[in-house]
Amino acid sequence: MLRRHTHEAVLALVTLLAILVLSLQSDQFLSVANLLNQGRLMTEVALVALVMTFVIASGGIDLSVGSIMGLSAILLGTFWDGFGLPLPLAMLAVLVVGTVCGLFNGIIIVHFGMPPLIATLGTLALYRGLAEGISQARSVRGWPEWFARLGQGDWLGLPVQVWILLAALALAGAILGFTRWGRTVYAIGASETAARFSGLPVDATKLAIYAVSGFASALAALIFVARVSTTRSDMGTGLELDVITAVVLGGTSIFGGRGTILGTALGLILVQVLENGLSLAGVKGDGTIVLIGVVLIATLLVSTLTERRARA
Amino acid sequence: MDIHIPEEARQQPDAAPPVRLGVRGISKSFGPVQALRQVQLDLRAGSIHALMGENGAGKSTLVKILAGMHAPTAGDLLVNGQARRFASPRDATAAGVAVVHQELLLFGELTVAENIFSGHYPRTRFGTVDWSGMRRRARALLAELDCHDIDVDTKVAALSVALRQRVEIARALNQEARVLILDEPTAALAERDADRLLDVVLQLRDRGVAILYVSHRMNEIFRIADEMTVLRDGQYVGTVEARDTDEARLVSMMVGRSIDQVFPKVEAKIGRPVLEVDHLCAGPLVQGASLTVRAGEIVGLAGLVGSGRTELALTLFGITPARSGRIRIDGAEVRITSPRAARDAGIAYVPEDRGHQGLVKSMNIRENISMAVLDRVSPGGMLRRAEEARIARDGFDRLGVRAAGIEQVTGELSGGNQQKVVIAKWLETKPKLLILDEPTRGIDVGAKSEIHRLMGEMAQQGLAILMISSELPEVLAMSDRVLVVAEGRITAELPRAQATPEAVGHAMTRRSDPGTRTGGSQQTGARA
Amino acid sequence: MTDLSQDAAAPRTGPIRRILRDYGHELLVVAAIIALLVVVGAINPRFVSARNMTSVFSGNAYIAVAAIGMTMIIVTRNIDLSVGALIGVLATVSGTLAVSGAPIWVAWVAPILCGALINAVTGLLVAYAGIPSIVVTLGMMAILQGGLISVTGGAWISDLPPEFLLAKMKVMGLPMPLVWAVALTVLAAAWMRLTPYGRSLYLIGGNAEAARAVGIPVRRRIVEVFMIHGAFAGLATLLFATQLQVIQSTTPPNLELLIITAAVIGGVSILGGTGTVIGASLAAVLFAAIGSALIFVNVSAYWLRAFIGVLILVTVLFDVMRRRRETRQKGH
Amino acid sequence: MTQTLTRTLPCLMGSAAILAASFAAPAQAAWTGGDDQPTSPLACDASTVAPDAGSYNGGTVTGAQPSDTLRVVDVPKLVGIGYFNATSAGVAEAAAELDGVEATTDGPAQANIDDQITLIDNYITSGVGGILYAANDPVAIAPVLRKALEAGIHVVGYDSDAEPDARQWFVNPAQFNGVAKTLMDELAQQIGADGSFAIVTSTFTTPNQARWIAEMDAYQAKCYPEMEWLETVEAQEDNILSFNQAMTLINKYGEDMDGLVGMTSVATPAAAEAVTQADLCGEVSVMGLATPNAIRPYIKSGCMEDAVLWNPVDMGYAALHVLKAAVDGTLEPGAAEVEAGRLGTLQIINGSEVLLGAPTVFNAENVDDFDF
Repeated sequence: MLRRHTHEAVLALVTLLAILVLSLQSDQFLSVANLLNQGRLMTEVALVALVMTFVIASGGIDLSVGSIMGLSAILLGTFWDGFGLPLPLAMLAVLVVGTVCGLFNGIIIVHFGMPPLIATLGTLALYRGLAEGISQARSVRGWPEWFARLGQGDWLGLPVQVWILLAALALAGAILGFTRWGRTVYAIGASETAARFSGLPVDATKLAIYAVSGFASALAALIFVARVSTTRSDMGTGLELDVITAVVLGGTSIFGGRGTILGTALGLILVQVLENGLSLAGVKGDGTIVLIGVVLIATLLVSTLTERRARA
Repeated sequence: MDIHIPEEARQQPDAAPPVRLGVRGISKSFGPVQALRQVQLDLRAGSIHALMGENGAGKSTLVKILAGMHAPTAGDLLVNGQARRFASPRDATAAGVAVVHQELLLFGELTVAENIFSGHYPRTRFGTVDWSGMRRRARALLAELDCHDIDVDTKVAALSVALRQRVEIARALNQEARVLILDEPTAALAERDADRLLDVVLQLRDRGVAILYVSHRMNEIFRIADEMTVLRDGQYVGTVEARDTDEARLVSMMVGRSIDQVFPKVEAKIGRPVLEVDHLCAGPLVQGASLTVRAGEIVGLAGLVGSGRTELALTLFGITPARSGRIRIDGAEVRITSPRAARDAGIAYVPEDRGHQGLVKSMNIRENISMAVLDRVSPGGMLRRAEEARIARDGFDRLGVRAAGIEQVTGELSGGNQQKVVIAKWLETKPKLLILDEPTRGIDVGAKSEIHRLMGEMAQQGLAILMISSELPEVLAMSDRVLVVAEGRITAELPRAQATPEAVGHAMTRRSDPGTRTGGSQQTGARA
Repeated sequence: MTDLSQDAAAPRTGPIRRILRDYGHELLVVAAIIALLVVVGAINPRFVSARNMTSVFSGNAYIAVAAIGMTMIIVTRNIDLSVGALIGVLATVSGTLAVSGAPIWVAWVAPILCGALINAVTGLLVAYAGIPSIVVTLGMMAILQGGLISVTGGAWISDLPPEFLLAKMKVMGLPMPLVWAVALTVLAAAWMRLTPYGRSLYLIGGNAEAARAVGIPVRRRIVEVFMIHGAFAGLATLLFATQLQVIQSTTPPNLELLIITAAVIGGVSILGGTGTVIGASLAAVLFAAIGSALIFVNVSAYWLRAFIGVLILVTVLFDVMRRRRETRQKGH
Repeated sequence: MTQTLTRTLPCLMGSAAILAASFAAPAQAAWTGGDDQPTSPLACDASTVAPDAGSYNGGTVTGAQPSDTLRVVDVPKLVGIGYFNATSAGVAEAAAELDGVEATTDGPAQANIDDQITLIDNYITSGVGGILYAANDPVAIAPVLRKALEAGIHVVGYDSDAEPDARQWFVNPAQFNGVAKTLMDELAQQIGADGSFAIVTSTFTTPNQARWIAEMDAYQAKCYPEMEWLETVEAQEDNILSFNQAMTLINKYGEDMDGLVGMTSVATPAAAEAVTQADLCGEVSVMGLATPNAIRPYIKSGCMEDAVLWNPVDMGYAALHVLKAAVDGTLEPGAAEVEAGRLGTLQIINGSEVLLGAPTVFNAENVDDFDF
């Protein structure tokens, strides 16, 4: 058990250590209000990272998530304000568009055999370009109260999006860990050919993963728009790097075949704890970025070396 | 049992060719695992030395030590009588040792010429890579190997396995090797290509090259080798001269006991037709194939590499769906568009390339065995671990997989045990037809006979088996009926009684014009 | 068996086909640049004026130079996401030295050496610790980016001595960045094509295991390639940071993606083992030409990124289809 | 042959797509300022209308706890550009002057709304007494600022505003229409009332720049109808990009362009550099917003006549003074003016905006008097 989850163990230790040290630096750090608030702030990245775990575990990568988020945000404004659709319908339409964007990634990767890194590098530019082109630099504001609650309100004492996040976390964890689809993802990541020759639905699964990645990005866009109550075409810029950092820090192998939702959750928590805790301890933002870079490399170094020793 | 023949006994006073490479008491351990213990052998100029042993006996480790890729923990390598250390492949090359590795170590995106000279480029007088000289010399080298049909400017990725092998040998020759090591060079070759290769090896021997030849194929060994060294479990068992030994003795040295029957064919009751194929077409290599396989019957599918035999299997299995033609299972027509549809129709396929297609090597035995029946162990999508483990244990026991348990990672298993896991996986789907593609390739003799025994048992239980094999003896010994494939069609059907090597061999080449075939068979010898 | 008539019949690839095959992608980018020049030049002749051509060919020179190193990295089947941040750090190093009164040549050499040194760390982590390069460089990017702002506090460097401003100098009437980019591209291309060392990068990217077997010290070489790439980043910095009289402590957003995109559109395969630096440099010119053309034909810059995206997708799509056909040929 | 063809296709298609789109896409949409607010061009002559103090429309802070030292965090749009280095220097200067005030500057590395919001949120949790901000997006930043007000934290903006009710006061460096008038008048003086000009801005979405351009558009239509507005291009907040874009504009229009206007403190010196390198000093005038240090060489070399900007050091300085006054209760809703240390008394307009004053014009005479 431990041998298979060395990385998660290392990571859990680092996270605990970070929490311990940081709580000594600031009284507010471990307060309930702060922790809940951190949950609110990390929701968008976390939602996308959960799905990215599937993408990377299947041996792929999706760099276009930030751009899909930007495009979705812009389209929400266009559908609602421009076309005059009722807001719930506009939200639904945006989720569909996000899914279609993801599906398009999937199609060029699966059916045209493009390497995922390059395919999504292309769509990263394409979707962002569409967002900029469609928005023509206009923002849409004045969202109704009920919509803003999605990003700013509470429900049963927890921020609304934290509920969504918890549900997504449980769902992703269950699917990757306990279902046929999760097993299929791992098999594809470890050896796509062998998975195909075992009669597993390789193409359909990959298409679905990229489509869900697009869906998650669109959902994150809805929550983000609700949180900041405006739409901008530059929303989600650089999101892909934050997401990949969390997933890789969480122990998902960039070559596929390995990774857990638990690891990704720990990775997300560690990054958030560092950002928040260091800020509360009076470290400036740029110092925090450096430290996250160091932690990323150091954690992977430790777990690679530990594993290598365990194997020797 | 020590069959080591004393040095002096073999020495014929004036004819003894010099020892080019001497291996003296070589041991190698990886952590606590002792991979090689006290191995010794002599490679002499103008002589072929066969290295034999079951999988895991340490052959590849020895080859890697001689290639400079591993450093031995103890022992000496003598090059022309002087002790040398090979700290890197470069040292081995400098000492005149060249290796043709089992998994062809080539650069697919680079041209044939560059592959031959990779790492040892010819230089111009300015010290830069001499491209035109390189192309010229590459052509000359290939001509020496009787290989006139390769354009030295094509990418290696576009060549067939047989031609790639030729490129590897040309690379070894270019280094003016005095010692040439060939690690299972014919494992991936059809009979005919293997023959051509053996001719090349003999030619090199006549030029005075000392050759170490690693192979499982007894007939090849006895055809070319002057002496043989056998390893077992990393131990040096002994060295014998070819003329003093026979197959049975060699096998007993390898497995440590005597084996009476390598191919224990059991008779099974042959029932109604399970698979009926009518004018199947797909891609360039399946051109209107028709065949029938009955319950309890083992049908051998023979043909040259590139004849379309694997492609036929891939079409039946839905990897490359049929363009036209009909497939009936148990009399009912089925459309097979994917491996999943094939599985649902009752077709199972144990593929040719075990490491890539058969297994997910980083996953354990349980996960591999359940892979083809995942939907059955996950009603509603949720995996039932207990059910999965039960199924895996069943298959594990039934096939007699030798491993620490069902949680062992399959990449750590020997070839024979890996193959058993793949077969167990497909038997779990309760197939009506089992297609076995090269079921014993690269598997040691012990495991080979076990697989053959299993095939017999499965046939007895009423399974229809279609077996593809490049080893004619295997096809002839195991099949109730032999079908010969050439150019995508079934060109001959021979009942067991009539299936002689001559008849099958003749049918394999019958359709094509022999004159163009000599060159052309190479070009088409590709895997899709 | 040996038969001379057969030997004569051995298939050969003629020199023209060989050039088309080896440099097809590069010729293609040239064709695209020429097509763009002709069409936009017809719409607005000022587009092909000497002055605008100078801007087009030298404006993205630093991207071309950085893309040379990136091409080498990608050829060995690695990637570097930290190069944009690295260029920012090196610019500050160079500029600080230039205003500190150190000899100008020190300010010029320092970024090249620092680039190599910083990337040596990356290379060591990739080659010896076995962490995938995409992860190491993601971390390095954060460290360099955050570190730079921590140290400088975001201050600009101004009052640069005029003799430091390399990019403003001219050689025989040609702008220095253009001369450098051409010279470095030709040198690097010749090096990668004509030296065994250069070829070894293709061997490593094509099949690392096989490269080891033919005697190439793969790990050491990967560290070296990262260092060479760092030195090219240093050279790119010199062209980048000396165009104006001030040095900003941030680099253009997504600079690393632009450099990777140039390498990819230039024909280097992300799967390793193919591609030349000439293509990468030409792609950088193509970007500059497109950026300029958009202004000349009055296309809203809003759509620029969408075009680049389509360009990447279409280029790679055709590359993938070509490869497929080549591999299928063997089964004809 | 087919092989070469398929290789040629992608790039040709790429070029074709660009050309096709060139006919489909309009060069630029009408200027709206990005927020669809109406423009209010000033009168063409020098007559000024006294700005209206209006009634207070800012937010209110609730539950503020008085404490001995006031901890203030200053969150600019981004760190790493000269302009905001100057504002934070002003904040530091005021902090040194005022008793019991500690101020730090911390901002995102890129002008990213999410990073800025997260940063402010963390400072709310850590319990600062006051927040100074320059918003990357007026609407996006509002919720977190409202949260700060509710947590008893005093909030004052500068440079770029948020929605009025999300902060108490805003230090307005200069009114949008005032900046537009100064820029256009200076430009007209240099290139004539029938000259042609182009603009280099950061992005079309950046709020201040978008509003200035909208006001300039309106003012030009009203007062200089003969002037020709050639086009506007984006160049981020990036030196090199600004330089390249300016160069391309020069190449495109040649002698048909009389003036180049930089809308950011980054774009203006880059445009001056482009004109210098193109040897067009005196033929193409460069104007715009810029810090004196960045444009000093060009003014000295005679390639640039003048540039417009308020003093960002003063702006940061004033912002902290206003915050301190709000904390101390000396500045209350409805006030018409506020004391700001060495700057003296500043006027309050539009309900809750503190007007820094008219923009300064830097030229050869006064450029050496400033250092920021």
